[in-house]
Amino acid sequence: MKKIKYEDIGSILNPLKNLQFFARKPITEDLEPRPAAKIYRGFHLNDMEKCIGCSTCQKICDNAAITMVKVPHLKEDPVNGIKNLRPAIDYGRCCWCALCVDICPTGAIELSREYVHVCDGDEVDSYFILPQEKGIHGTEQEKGWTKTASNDLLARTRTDMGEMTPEARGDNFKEIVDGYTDEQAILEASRCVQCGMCHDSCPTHMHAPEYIRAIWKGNVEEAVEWMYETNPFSHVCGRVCTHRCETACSLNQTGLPQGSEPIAIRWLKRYAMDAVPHERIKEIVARKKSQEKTGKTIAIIGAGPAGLTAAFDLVKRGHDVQVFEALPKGGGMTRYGIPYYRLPDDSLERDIDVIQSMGVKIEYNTRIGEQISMAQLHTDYDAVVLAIGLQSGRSTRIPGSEHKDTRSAVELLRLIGNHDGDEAGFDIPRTAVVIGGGNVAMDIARSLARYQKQRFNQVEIIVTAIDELEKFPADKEEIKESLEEGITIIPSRGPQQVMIENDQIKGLKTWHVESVFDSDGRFAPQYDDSDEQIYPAEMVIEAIGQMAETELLGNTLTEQLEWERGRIKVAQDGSTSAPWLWSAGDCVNGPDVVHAVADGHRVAESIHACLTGNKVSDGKLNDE
Amino acid sequence: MNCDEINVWLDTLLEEINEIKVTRKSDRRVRVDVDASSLPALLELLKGKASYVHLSAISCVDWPDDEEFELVYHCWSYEAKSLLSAHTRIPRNSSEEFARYVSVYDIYKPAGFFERDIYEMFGIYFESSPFMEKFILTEWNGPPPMRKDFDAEAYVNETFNWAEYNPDWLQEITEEGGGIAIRPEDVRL
Amino acid sequence: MASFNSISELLAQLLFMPMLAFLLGLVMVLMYRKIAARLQRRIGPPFFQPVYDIVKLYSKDTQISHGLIHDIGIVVAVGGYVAAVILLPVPGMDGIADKGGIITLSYFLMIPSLGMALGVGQCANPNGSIGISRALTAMLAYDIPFIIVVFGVALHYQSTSLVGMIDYQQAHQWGIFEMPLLAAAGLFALQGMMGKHPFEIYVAPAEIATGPMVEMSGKFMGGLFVMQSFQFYVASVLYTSLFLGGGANWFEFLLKIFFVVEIPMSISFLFPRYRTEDMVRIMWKWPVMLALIGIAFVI
Amino acid sequence: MSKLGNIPVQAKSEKKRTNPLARVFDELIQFCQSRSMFMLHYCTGCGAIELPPAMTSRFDMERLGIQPMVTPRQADILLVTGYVSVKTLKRVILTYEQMQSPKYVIGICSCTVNGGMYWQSYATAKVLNEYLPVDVYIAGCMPRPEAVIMGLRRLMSNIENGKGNAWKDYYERYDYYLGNQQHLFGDDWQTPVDVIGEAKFYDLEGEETYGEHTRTLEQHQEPLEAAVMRVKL
Amino acid sequence: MRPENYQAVRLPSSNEYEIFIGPNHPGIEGNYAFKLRLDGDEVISGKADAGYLHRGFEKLMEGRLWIQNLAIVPRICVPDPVPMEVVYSLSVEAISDIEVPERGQWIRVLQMELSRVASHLFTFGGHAATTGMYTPSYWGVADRDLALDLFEELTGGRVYHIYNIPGGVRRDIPDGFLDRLGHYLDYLESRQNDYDNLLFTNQVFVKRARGIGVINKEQALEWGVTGPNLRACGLPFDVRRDDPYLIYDQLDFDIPLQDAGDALARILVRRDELFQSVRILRQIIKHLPSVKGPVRAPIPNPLAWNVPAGESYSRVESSKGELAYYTVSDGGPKPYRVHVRGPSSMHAVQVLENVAVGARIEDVAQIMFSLDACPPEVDR
Repeated sequence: MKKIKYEDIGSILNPLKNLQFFARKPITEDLEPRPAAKIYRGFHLNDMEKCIGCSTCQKICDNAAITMVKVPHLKEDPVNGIKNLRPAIDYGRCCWCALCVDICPTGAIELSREYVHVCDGDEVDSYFILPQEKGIHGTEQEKGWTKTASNDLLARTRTDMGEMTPEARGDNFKEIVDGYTDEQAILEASRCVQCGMCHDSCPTHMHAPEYIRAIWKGNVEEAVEWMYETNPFSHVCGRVCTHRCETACSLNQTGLPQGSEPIAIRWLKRYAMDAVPHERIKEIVARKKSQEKTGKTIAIIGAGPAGLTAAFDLVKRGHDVQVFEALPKGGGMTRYGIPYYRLPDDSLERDIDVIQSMGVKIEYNTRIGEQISMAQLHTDYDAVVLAIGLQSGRSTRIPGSEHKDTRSAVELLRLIGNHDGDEAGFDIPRTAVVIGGGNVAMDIARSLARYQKQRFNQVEIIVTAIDELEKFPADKEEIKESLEEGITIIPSRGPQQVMIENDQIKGLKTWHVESVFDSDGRFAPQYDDSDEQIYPAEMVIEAIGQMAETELLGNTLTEQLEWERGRIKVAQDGSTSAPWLWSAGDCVNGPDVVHAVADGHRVAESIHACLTGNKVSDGKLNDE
Repeated sequence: MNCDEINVWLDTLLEEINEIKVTRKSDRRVRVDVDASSLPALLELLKGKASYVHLSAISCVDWPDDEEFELVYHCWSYEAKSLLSAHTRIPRNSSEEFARYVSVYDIYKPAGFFERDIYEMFGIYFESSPFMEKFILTEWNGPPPMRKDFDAEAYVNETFNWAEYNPDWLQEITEEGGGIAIRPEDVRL
Repeated sequence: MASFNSISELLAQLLFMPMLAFLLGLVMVLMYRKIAARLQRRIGPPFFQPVYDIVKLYSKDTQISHGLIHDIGIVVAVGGYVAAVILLPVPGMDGIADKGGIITLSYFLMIPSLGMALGVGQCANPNGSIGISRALTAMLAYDIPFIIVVFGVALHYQSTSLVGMIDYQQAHQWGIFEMPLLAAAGLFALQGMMGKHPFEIYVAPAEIATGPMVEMSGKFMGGLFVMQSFQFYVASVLYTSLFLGGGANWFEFLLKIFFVVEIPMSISFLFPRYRTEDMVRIMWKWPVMLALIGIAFVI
Repeated sequence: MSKLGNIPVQAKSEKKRTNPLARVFDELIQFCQSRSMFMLHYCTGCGAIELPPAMTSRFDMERLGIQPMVTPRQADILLVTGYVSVKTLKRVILTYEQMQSPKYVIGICSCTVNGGMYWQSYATAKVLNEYLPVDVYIAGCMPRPEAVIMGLRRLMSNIENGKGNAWKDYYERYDYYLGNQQHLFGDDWQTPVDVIGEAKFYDLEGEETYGEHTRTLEQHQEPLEAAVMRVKL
Repeated sequence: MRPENYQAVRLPSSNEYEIFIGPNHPGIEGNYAFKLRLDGDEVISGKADAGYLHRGFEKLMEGRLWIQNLAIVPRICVPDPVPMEVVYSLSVEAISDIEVPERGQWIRVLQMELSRVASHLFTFGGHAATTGMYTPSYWGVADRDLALDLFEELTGGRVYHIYNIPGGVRRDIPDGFLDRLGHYLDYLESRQNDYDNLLFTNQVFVKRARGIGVINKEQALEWGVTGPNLRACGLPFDVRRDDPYLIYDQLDFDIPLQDAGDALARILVRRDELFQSVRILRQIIKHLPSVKGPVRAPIPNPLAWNVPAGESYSRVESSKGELAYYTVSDGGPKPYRVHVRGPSSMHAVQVLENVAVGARIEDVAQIMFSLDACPPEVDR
């Protein structure tokens, strides 16, 4: 580099050397705008199909430039986490920082390379736009700043949680997962973008965003308070919920190169419930109890999630509630259907204890229809809730299914649930085939596997179902863990016959399934009988669905009520055609804890409204 | 004076000035907590004896919960290549118009600017500074805006209007039954 | 005695010469801006830009006047140049050049600055006042060498008539060859007279917000734009007449005046401006010295 | 005419034009006005950083006949480049009122439309066209020089088509603008320009020229004295 | 009908009067005002009048999330925004103990130096224009614009890059970027002669700049002058060298010095600094491809990011001088307090007020531009 000394006085002629620029071309650009750089941050684009309306962009926007607009003609699908809200951008605020692009969970919002927008003074409305696939002026525009793995601001992977290895858990019924530690929970909670998809998709509309926020703040008591707003079975749901929230979670995205896992909402719930001492939870919950008594009495049949939730809600509002339970302990299917390794008994006990602490009275070992008749209840109580659940398993009705060793999964699980630890309550077969691909099938298979491991130190269980593996109703984790525990899963097989020799089951004959549904979408499996296989088994377990036992109603009532496909017909609010009778839970909706809880709330709401005279109770069903 | 000497010197300082706490955060960053009454003496010593000739900044932090202002004097030594931040706390005097403290303009000239800034933004009157008049906020009549109890957003919403847009596409959507669902101010974190 | 024909011809010339000067001046303004653009590596204004500017300025709805003297000042400033124009012979037209001569012309050339001073003085804007005081100082600075040059030239040709000088040069030799030192000094004075860098002390945006022009708007500004185009024309024709032998025909004439005016314009964009006292010092030093030596040679 | 002003305002004759060439003449004037715009050299906010590139060699505004001018007297366009703090807004209004009609305002950047990224700030005005009539807005934070030039071209075509008339709105709805100004600056806000007098002069009085706010102004206004200059020559 | 700015003020002493330079004045850098009391041409006293660009940044930042503030910090100094982003990121990283990956650090330095080049080119033009020479500003801005093109390619934004983020930078450099950067540096070096001829060795310019706005060593230290202005007074202090951050200690560069402390010395220091930056950029071009790894350390979800309680004082050398952020976190999602120490808050106020005394009115603008004052840093 040429050095210029301060002392140089310069020259009068030096500048004249630049007269050479007469001979040089100007460097002026063309008047028309140049194309911007490849990653230019110009006006917004939004892929309307990809966008799920989570409003995360709105939250990150530092200029409050984004308004969420409801676009009615778009799909609204809370179960899959799609709202028909779309971001509209105010260019009177936007600063084109592209944080919205970087934070977008789906990568729908992007910036284009278009940068010229000019309008007259009275056309300021054009500054407020609803970005779409095309640019601000409706022309095709190239993409500028888009989402890449490196500028993605969201933490896409779940915080790892400690759990037992398949070897360690294979022969016992200890709970598999450890649960989050404080740090892990806060880290996991911090991933949440507060979109509320979980809230919308949850059957009971738990305030997940709020309690996740509370957990992130380190305020677990607040979290628990939020949970008890909507769910008195938070211990249970924190472990075994079907977590539709996680399916709907904005972060549950496929198609991003960096991958994206949903927030572990269920585990966070479990963490918060475990982090607060039991007595403290009771105190927190008791705050919400109404001080005034209404004097109304309600009978609830069945101490499962639906019944107890209804009881909890009604007690909270000052009613007297009496719960009748046929079995010696409460919890219903959560106790008698879910194995200990998924839901330890003490969690359930704690939930029930909280509910009882609110003043719910439960009478165990009382079977309605035998000890007390429905008519009796009708006269003694202002309202009756039928929350009896689905106690018996459906049968495949294939030849041999009536054999005594062809058992239903529900029945076996109940037996297991009635016994402690190593005792099963029935003879453990050396080999078994489970028919069905749902969570119940996995539960019984894995329970049996544990017993087999204890007794014989080997696992010989086959789970077979007519669905393809991807379409199994069971949770992906369940399938993964089953496989880890040595269970064989054979998808796309239709059971044809239970092979019986000498009154002993020898195996199950199956055919390959070509298709499950016909062209109209009806269930009509097509089999390929050339591909026949027989799986050896000492016991065949059917886990293809459950049904309710409704004998307790008695003949008169059964005739009075309206029925629909073998279930009592109920209105949206759970009321039956009898004005004093409500029905809730699995017996109405099919098996699912959180649905049962939601049902419990609905029924309680309806009963409360009815009993306090806010709503005419007569002919509710017909009114709808 | 090199780095080590200054460290030694700082240690002896502990004995000279009352209630002083020295924390070494790294090679080049020293934090000193000092009582408000001793601060000017400390700065005098720092400049005169310890080569901290450059006052980089004076920062003020408002701690309304403690009813205190924290003043931080960042001094840089070109020789020792270290930055000494002297923290002190003065009462907030919420009931009166100003909190009061002494100016260090006679020690460090740049203090004039920073003290004036703090005077405007936080309402701390620095005795004997020649610049105690408005500079940036000459046309502002409200309370000192940087105080935590001044809510800028509320003030703005009260004072200013916002543009109201009603573009065609929004009208169409409204006719369809949609429309604005969540306004940005509803989701401020 | 002037016949009726010659009178009407004279009147036609008096009308036509300023118009011609204005048009050529506009082209020179355009050239000035184009030169700037070229040196600054850009394209520059379109061809009719000077016209657009002037029409626009005259068509402004608001015209703020600062009183009668302000109005008169501008008229005087432009009028001074118009008067100068008719004293400058062009090919085929002498106007009243043979009657006025170079001394009258020198006086006329001071009028615009004084007119401006008159007008700006009414504006009560300190920047304008500073500007005009600088403009007058600048005039003082360049007028000394200019007068010496004019004196020297007149001495050389033994005439004060521009027509005579041009005839002499066309018959003999260009003045620039006969008195190169005076021509060089003249070039300095020209730069100063046109108010171009490095002697552009009074139109200093960054210092005094364009000085005299600060309160000028609308048609007054337009008047200054017109004045500028006359200024370019007058300066270039004067120099051409004194040292380059005027123009025997229009082609030659145009070539010469555009060449002359191009020199200060090109230099202008390569220099900053001097301070006022530097300008005075330099103007009174080098050009004066050159001019005096030139006169010595002439004598 | 003007109560306040010590300097008379002159305007073109408002007489009904009967000359058949008047239309052509008007069009010529509009054309020249659109081809020659002097913009005021006032950097009100951060968007001003893109003006030097737009003015200089790379994008060369002079191609369009646009050049910077230093005083409001000579300028035709006021570019409000981004946010205006309340303190600046006062100066912007003073400047605007001193510009000579026809005059144009271009609002550049987000901030002039709805507060931009300083929407939370206690110190900046949010919606520019509450205080001044705006002719053209250019979107961006900040707009690139090309966008600025496109905006200026938009203004040019507006002027050429006789549409750039926002400045008349200032006279026609002076009460509205004054009211917003008073809301921000206090009731004693007063500028040295007698806008109402000018409105009368241009025959641009509208229904909203007068109102409650102009009455407030009348109560508070003090006559301006011509300042005496003492400059040593 | 007189602009308020130009209203003359009568003073008791008959020859004195006051004028304003700014806020609407071509001789002022940005929206800023300088009130002068003159006796004839000579400045008797000057008083800065700031606040025209005041937005209350520090208050705004307290109301926004840590990450949202990224978008707002570059606005504090418009001509040289990169150091603002970097120093803010540095201060957040210091509080929350985030280690920037090495590649991220190199890219940050690349931007810082490119920004310095752009800013200095801009200043040359501005400085020359105050003396009445506009050609350098046409050239300088156009050449700066080429640097902005590179920025646009690298960061997606021309002026406000919003590219640095706590933890590193948002994206990796695009393919072929370093080649184009290299071409740009070649071009700059080829232009050096033109600039030298036109500006730095132009006799008239040198004459005008010499002896204007002299600051001597003692005054410089007393008034808190930093950056190129300090180095023009003969004091070789540079934050990059004295208090190294990022990877500046791995780079080889000189600190240009001048002794005179006037406008000429300052512009010469800037000229030399520009070519030192070119030298640094060349080293980066050579070295960067061998630095592998990510450009960004992961940060928590920005919507739920509580920076741990703490404080930091981060300093960098911007093109104007020492730039520092004092950041305090109370462990919340938003900063508790951010104090911006812009270099111009000294240069444009106290230094300018002191240096202007005794200067002539024609040099006031030059003094301000030679100090490279950036008003938004004062107002914030």
